[in-house]
Amino acid sequence: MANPIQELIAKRAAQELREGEVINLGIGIPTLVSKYVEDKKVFFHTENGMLGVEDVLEEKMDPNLVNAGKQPVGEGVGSSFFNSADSFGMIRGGHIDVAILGVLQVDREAHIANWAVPGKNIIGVGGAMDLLEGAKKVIVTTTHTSKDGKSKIMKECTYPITSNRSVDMIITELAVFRYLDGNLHLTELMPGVRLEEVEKNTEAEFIKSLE
Amino acid sequence: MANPIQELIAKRAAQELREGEVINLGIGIPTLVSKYVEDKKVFFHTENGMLGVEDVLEEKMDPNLVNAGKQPVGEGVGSSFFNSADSFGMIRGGHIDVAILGVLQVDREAHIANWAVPGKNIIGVGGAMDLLEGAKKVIVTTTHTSKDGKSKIMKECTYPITSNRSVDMIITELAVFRYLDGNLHLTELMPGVRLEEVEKNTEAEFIKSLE
Amino acid sequence: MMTTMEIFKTEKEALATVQSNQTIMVGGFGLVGAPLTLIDALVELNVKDLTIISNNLGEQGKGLGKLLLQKKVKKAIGSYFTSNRDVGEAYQRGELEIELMPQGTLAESIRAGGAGIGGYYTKTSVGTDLAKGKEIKVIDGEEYVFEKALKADVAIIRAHKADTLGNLIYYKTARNFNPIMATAAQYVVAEVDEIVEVGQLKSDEIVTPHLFVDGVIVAKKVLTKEGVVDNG
Amino acid sequence: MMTTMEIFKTEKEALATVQSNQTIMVGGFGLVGAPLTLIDALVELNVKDLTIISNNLGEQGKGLGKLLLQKKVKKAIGSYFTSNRDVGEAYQRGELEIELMPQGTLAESIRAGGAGIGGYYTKTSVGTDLAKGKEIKVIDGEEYVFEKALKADVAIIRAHKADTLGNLIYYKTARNFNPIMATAAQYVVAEVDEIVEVGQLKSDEIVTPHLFVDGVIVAKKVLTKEGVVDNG
Repeated sequence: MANPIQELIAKRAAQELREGEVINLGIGIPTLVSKYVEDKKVFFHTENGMLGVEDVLEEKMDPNLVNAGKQPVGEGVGSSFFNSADSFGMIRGGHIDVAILGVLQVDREAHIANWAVPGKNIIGVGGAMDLLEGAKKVIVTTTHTSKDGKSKIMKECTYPITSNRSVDMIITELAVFRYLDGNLHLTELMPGVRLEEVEKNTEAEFIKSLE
Repeated sequence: MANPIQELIAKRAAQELREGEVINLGIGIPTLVSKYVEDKKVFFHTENGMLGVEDVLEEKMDPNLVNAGKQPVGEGVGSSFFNSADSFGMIRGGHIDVAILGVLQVDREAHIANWAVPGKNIIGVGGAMDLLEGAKKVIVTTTHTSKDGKSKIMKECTYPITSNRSVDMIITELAVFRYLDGNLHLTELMPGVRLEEVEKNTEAEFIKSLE
Repeated sequence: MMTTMEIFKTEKEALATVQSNQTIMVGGFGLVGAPLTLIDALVELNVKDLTIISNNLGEQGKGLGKLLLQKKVKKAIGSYFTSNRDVGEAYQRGELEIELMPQGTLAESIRAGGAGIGGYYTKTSVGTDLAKGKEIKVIDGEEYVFEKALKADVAIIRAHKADTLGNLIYYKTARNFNPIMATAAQYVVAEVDEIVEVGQLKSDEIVTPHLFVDGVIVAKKVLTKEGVVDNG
Repeated sequence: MMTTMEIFKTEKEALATVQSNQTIMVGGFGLVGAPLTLIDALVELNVKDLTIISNNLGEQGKGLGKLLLQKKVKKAIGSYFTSNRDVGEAYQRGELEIELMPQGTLAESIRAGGAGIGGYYTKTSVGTDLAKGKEIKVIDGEEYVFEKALKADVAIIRAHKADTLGNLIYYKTARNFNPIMATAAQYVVAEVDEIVEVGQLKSDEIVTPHLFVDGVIVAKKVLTKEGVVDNG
């Protein structure tokens, strides 16, 4: 069932991708991005060991051909398979152009937290830390607030951070932020969103740099 | 042109190999060993990136199919190719059963010197150090003395050593030595060789353990 | 490996040497590329206090998840246990030790173990809780964290085809951790869809050369769209 | 890599961005698997003070041996220079710096460079002259020597076939250092026997996925039984 907020965010993220880029999509909203690349030729990499991931029709699903979210995927022409050490060599080695990731929190220095919640039984990190170290550009796609209405764009992450590296861009259903020169810049309001809404729902300070 | 001394040493070395073993052959006398394995099924590994090396007839030689000595070789049934990092992973990781190597010198602690001669323009080490660290068993094949008649089995190597690791066995045209419990043991005289000849031509102390 | 590769008829024979307190690598990403037949055999063995190195501990009650429920796992080393909630519960009850690693670090440490590398430096996890207590080294002005190689007594892996020498090829994303685990254990058994004659696998397409493999067995449990089913 | 792979008509275009003082990885084991066309183009370039990372510096007057004779090489990093006696002579005359590494360490350092590993510990060379001045670390009771990753500005490599995306496969032992060098440089050009349509190389047999490759060119110089000859 398509969630219109998630689809909106994914569609906006897809606009950031450029012809020929190699993209790694995280679990959740990022996975939806591939639907919106249209006729741009980009290449999707998945950390379990494949380059050339495509969407797949249900009748063609193969249980042994999956992405990092363990969802069945398709195999584009010119795709290739490799082991997990080689796959993370590509990630850490700087060979992935863009990683699009979900987060639990992101702070004013664009550090993200997306792998652990203190006191909860979440014992998993997966490839998130590697992608943050290695991808040339990291885009965060997230709802602006959590279910209880609190801003996910916070002064400081209260959950454990995923990396020292700041992400490059944050896309929510309300706005687009870029992290430049040590500051979060609000560069875009999503269609129909007023500045006050963004201000009200964003805990971290940001600079207004609307284009 | 077959050199009978070299052939004799190679033939004796081949007797040490056991069915199913994976063997890496160095340059020089070791390369000759493959001729003498007869119907024992062993597998030759070469560090430039191949498992399943076989001898090749001249008319079938392929300039892009070579061993570590850059000599054309054949491709056995079930052979495989891999890159040099993976090949040395096999070596360092302990996946090679036996390495047979040539030496310039070997000392009473079975350390070998085979990669450098002080004052001479020899600037190469190749895979020798890796093989000494990684191979489960190392056999040295060498003429007993150098061209000027000096013993190659010395009290102490005067050339730079190749590894801290002691080799397991030394095979020359005069004798076979094994390194056990910190001592060189003379375990075998080559056919027609008298003990005195070995004593005269061996500078390092050894224990007589003839079987 | 041993010098002669064995083709096993039963999974019990294939795992005859497994003992309590051993470290066992298990291939797969979730159930994809996991050696489901050998995992079931492991569950049946009368052993305990195993250390399991695997990306996940299967799913709830499936794959390695069964081994966990039998309390045969002392410690799990992997990157993502969230998908099996039994893991978190066993951990909270103090019945299970966990060593959580970034997925790339897990893969690299296994590769290092197989390739005779003692340890290495990665930027991954620097500045995070997972780097706490670990050595940091500055290389060319950047911080890296030291990670040690991982090795195991036994690796059970999943491949697509084996030849009778033990050469292996893999199927699509069922490759994942399997080829690297094949290099990093004393004793390696591969579960495959098919065993073919030597020469049937092309020398340029072999992913795991036979020198890494001690035994092979044909899979009796396979992953299908309908879940895990018995094979033939 | 750049985001779009280029198919070059001339080797001069392929190397248009190469500059003096750069570090260049060159594939091959001797002349086997060496990018002979691109090496010849490198010889023609008006550049100097190059650092060359390659197992050998070709043979006397052949392959990289030509580049040496032109005095364009400031430093050579490799494992075996004995087979080209010009190397020793240039070194003795003080015209060439040499960094000699065990072959496995050379290969591993290149792989590390491509895989985002800052450095690693190997037992190889411990206790020898090649470990002098290097950090030693004891891991599980054994001594290891620290080795740093190697990276380059440019890699010129030799493959067998490329598809139009830049995926590569290799020919027999001409594979050697080529796939790892493809991962470890900012700019990677592959010289190949043939460029085929996308889809012609099977997804399971591709050795170098296209994300590593910036450009390809069809080989004009090839190694045959009769030596290096012009191709067609």
